Amino acid sequence: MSIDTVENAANTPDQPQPFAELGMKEDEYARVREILGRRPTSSELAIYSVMWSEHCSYKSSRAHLKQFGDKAPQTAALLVGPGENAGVVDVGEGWAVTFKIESHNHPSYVEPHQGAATGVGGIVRDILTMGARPVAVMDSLRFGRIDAPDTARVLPGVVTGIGSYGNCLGLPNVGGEVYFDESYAGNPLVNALCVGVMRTDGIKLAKADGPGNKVVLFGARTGGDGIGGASVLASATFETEGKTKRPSVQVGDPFAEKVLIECCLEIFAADLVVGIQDLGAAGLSCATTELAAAGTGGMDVDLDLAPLRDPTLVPEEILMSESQERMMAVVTPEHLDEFLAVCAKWDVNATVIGTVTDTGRLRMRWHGEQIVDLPPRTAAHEGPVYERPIEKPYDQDALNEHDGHDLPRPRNGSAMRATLLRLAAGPNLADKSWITDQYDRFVMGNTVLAQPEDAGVLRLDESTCRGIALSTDGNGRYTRLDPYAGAQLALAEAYRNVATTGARPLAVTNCLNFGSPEDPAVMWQFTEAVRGLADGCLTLGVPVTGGNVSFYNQTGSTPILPTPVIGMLGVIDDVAKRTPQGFRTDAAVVYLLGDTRDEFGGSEWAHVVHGYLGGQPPTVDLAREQLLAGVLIDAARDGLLDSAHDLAEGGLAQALVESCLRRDAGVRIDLPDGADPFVALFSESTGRALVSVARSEEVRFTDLCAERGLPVARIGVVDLLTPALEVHDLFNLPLRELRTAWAATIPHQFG
Amino acid sequence: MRVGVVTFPGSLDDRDAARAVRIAGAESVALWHADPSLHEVDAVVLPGGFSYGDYLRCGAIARFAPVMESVIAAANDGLPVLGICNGFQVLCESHLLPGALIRNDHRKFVCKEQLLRVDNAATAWTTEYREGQEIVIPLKNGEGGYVADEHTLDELEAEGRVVVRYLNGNPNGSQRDIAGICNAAGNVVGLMPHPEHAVEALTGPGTDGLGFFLSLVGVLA
Amino acid sequence: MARVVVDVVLKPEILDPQGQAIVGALGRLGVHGVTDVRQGKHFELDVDDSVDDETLGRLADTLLANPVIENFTIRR
Amino acid sequence: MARVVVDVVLKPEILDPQGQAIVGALGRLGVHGVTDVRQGKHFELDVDDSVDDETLGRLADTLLANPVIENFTIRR
Ligand SMILES: Nc1ncnc2c1ncn2[C@@H]1O[C@H](COP(=O)(O)OP(=O)(O)O)[C@@H](O)[C@H]1O
Ligand SMILES: [Mg+2]
Repeated sequence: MSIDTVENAANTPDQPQPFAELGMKEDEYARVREILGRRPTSSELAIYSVMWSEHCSYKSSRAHLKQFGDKAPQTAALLVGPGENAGVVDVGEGWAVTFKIESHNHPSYVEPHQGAATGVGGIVRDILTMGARPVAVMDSLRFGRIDAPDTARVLPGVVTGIGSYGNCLGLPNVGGEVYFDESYAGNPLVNALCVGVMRTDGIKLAKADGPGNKVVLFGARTGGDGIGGASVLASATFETEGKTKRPSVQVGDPFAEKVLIECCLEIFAADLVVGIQDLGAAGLSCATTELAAAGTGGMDVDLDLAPLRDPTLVPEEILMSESQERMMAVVTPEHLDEFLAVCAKWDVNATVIGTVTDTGRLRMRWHGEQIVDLPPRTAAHEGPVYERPIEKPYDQDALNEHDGHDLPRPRNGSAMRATLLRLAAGPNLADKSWITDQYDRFVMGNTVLAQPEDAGVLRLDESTCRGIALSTDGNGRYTRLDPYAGAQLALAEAYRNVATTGARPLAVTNCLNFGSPEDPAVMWQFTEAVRGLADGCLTLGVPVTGGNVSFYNQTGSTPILPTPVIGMLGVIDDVAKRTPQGFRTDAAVVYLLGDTRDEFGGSEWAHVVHGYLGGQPPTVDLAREQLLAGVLIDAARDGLLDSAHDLAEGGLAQALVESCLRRDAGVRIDLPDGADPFVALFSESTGRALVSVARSEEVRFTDLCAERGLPVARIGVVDLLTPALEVHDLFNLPLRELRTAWAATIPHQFG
Repeated sequence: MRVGVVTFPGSLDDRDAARAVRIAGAESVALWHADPSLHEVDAVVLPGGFSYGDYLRCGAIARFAPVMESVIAAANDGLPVLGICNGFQVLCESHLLPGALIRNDHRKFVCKEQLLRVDNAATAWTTEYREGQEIVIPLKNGEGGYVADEHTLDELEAEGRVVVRYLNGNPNGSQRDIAGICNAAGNVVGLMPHPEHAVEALTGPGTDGLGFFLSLVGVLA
Repeated sequence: MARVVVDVVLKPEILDPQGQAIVGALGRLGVHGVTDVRQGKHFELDVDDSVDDETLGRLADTLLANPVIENFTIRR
Repeated sequence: MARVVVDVVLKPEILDPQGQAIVGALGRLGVHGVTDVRQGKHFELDVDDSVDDETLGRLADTLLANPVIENFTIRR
């Protein structure tokens, strides 16, 4: 087999190269030739093609994502912003928290179990790479119709994949989302979030500093799996000597990752690395170019030394392989023995494969020949940037105009009772415990709140009870109606969810799931959503710390509903003061906070009852969100709240359902005088929450609201002795009947 | 009083078990799978998790760890040993307890707050409870179905060696609703549910699990 | 060097939920005539010729199978 | 009525964490001479004589094995 060396490349400038098959455009290929002053070797072409893929280079999104930095609110809490593996936030008392959400959509469609499992594995390594101990995961999921045959294939596999990987790592799963919509049928969304904790002085960065330092590849051996996974179009890889095409799915080994985590944490504790990077998308290509680009600038690598699972792999394949559970560290020669000893203790394979240099070049050898010699920045940071054409979708105005005001509404108590039951039993609002009971939420012993609470709450420090709260939210229907507002609505909901538990929102991560960036209408959705999110974050004072963009989520030419998913991190000084979701004290007074308007565009009611999408999403009022959050946080701190639950899809009706069913507590509701009962129950106006307050705290609580100018309406009383949801003059619904409807939907489909 | 908590590669609830030991008032001592020494502990907890990934069979590979040889010998000499979840599986694979744990009958991992009844309040790990006491502690496993041949099951029942039983529905297909058993001497107990996740009101369903650790402390005192 | 195959199956008296689930799925798939399915494990070992039958038997009996619940067969 | 055996193994290029874990354990157990282990699934089916090879093949391909990552063999 012939090796394409640097020398050979210089001598054979006209040899045709399969750049197009690797997903590279002609002008991109020309730029590589210009950078190198010759044609690339096939290994160099492999590196550039994966590093310049949409997935790794953000070429369609980069110009827009800049806004997150340009409009970032000033906050002392941000220790590391976008650009590293994950952002880091100061949460006080010397603790730093790092968190990020990432997609694994396409692999999860091809092989649901492994796709979702390796999605969890990848994001956990990103968090670990920052120097943190991963402490929890969350998963935000979207599937096609619940009764579609393919959903029966995809959903259970995704759930076992997330469950088995996260459970085996010993990471509690503390929240997420599950939605069903036809648009996701050929494109399920699997977004995984991981959060990690470290001391503020323990942050690690991905850079190869210090000439003479050793480059160590450790963890699993490199195999032929996942080749081409990174580059959207790179499905046709090197067909060397009639070899069958390499599989594009990766298989995860959570046990290997678990020992890798413990091994890395021991290495960090002993301060044995100069820089560290995980191997995810684009594998070795990405790790070597990024580490070198961020450090002294050069690196020499002997690829023959990379431990292989499959000895037939050629250098191009080794460079592109996305085998899981691998890491790369830069270690000083003095610390090398100690580093290798920790790896040996954990039975983790570790091999020195290179050295840091100050040449400004990434050089690789194979069988004694030079096969790569390139300036690493050009691959890692100077990829192409596209200003893609942007055009409002042709049907956007019509969609907004047809607001569904004439959709028939239920008029009497029994019709409203039936509507409430139908929504609660609908796939999007139904009980998700068939899914979440497959996830360990107890492990580590620091989970204070987990699903189905509004946000997951974790204790960080056993001595002070300082903790964090996390929520993920996104609503594709709202975003389809108005992507600018839709992104802000997702942001507002995540913010509200965190505040509902009593935590102060601090920072944001996001996963932007969209169709093809080559479609100007999708690009319009994308840019509007990014603008909305950046503006919203500025107003709310919560910076974007990182995230991920997933394009090409479409079936044929039909894109998914545009789905920005927002992850919000909050901090709470004392987790013992967190507010849970469910009613729990007899005779506690129930209040509705905020204003209710007639807002049904994109609502769950229009979707479930009429299969309708049109009009405008609910009004965004970020100032109101801040006001509401302030009251929820301060009231929690002062111990005024027995329960709090934010209002979202399904409105007040669904908030009541969930607050009652959490602990089987009944409630008697009297809707405000003069309110249209249908609007009061089912509108999805934002900036609202449902709370219950012990009689003894009533005055203090209403005084607090009055002082802040937050509208508050007393709408009922908790009744522990009568297990029913009663709405005065309209209906009475025994909780047993309600639970049966709400809990049956998902098990009925998936057994 | 020193209680060892073993860490195998893939152990997950070792920190939780150590915390429970501390909350009960004893000192927790970390034991490492590759180190045969028990470091003069007065009791051992084999925690939950996925030792060695549970890849072959749960607990099958851990059973051959150097530390287990010492644990097996000491247990046979009367050292109190509590195996939780994966630890229970290791105890069965080690033949310190009879039977085996197989895939849940519904074939899914299950994580829930589980109602249990303490049927034997005389073991080294259960004296704090009353016989017949009902408690709630978390259950989380994929392979928690207890099986043994009829003869063994009858023997366990006859000798009062069923320590805890599932109430309110069998969550995994365990024969005779068995959630935990002990050896004939009562010093070795295996449990599928996780008492170490129910030792603080803040992070568990309550504190019903603390009794297992307090019992040990009482017995050793 | 030889390839040795060890198959491990649950003892007949032990419930096999996975096998039962497959039987159920077959019915829904419209496949008839499969009356029972049992699922076990299949191991393929690359073994030096120096490894004798007794060692292999011990390996299967102590590690690959749990004799409390499983039976095994070895094919060399 | 016949007993049909279907063995399902991961494709050679796919990572087999289970097999790797066993190889690791063997070393610690002091068993030498086993250089590689791959773990797969073993199914024993009780099948009416009316079920033809094609049906069996379809069954293995759709239900017993995941053709994205696994290969299978059928022995009748
Ligand atoms: N939607 C986004 N918002 C903010 N930052 C983003 C977004 N998408 C990507 N980024 C940032 O761009 C950088 C590169 O992302 P990525 O290639 O996904 O990192 P990795 O490969 O380490 O997971 C990261 O710092 C990431 O946080
Ligand atoms: Mg990364």
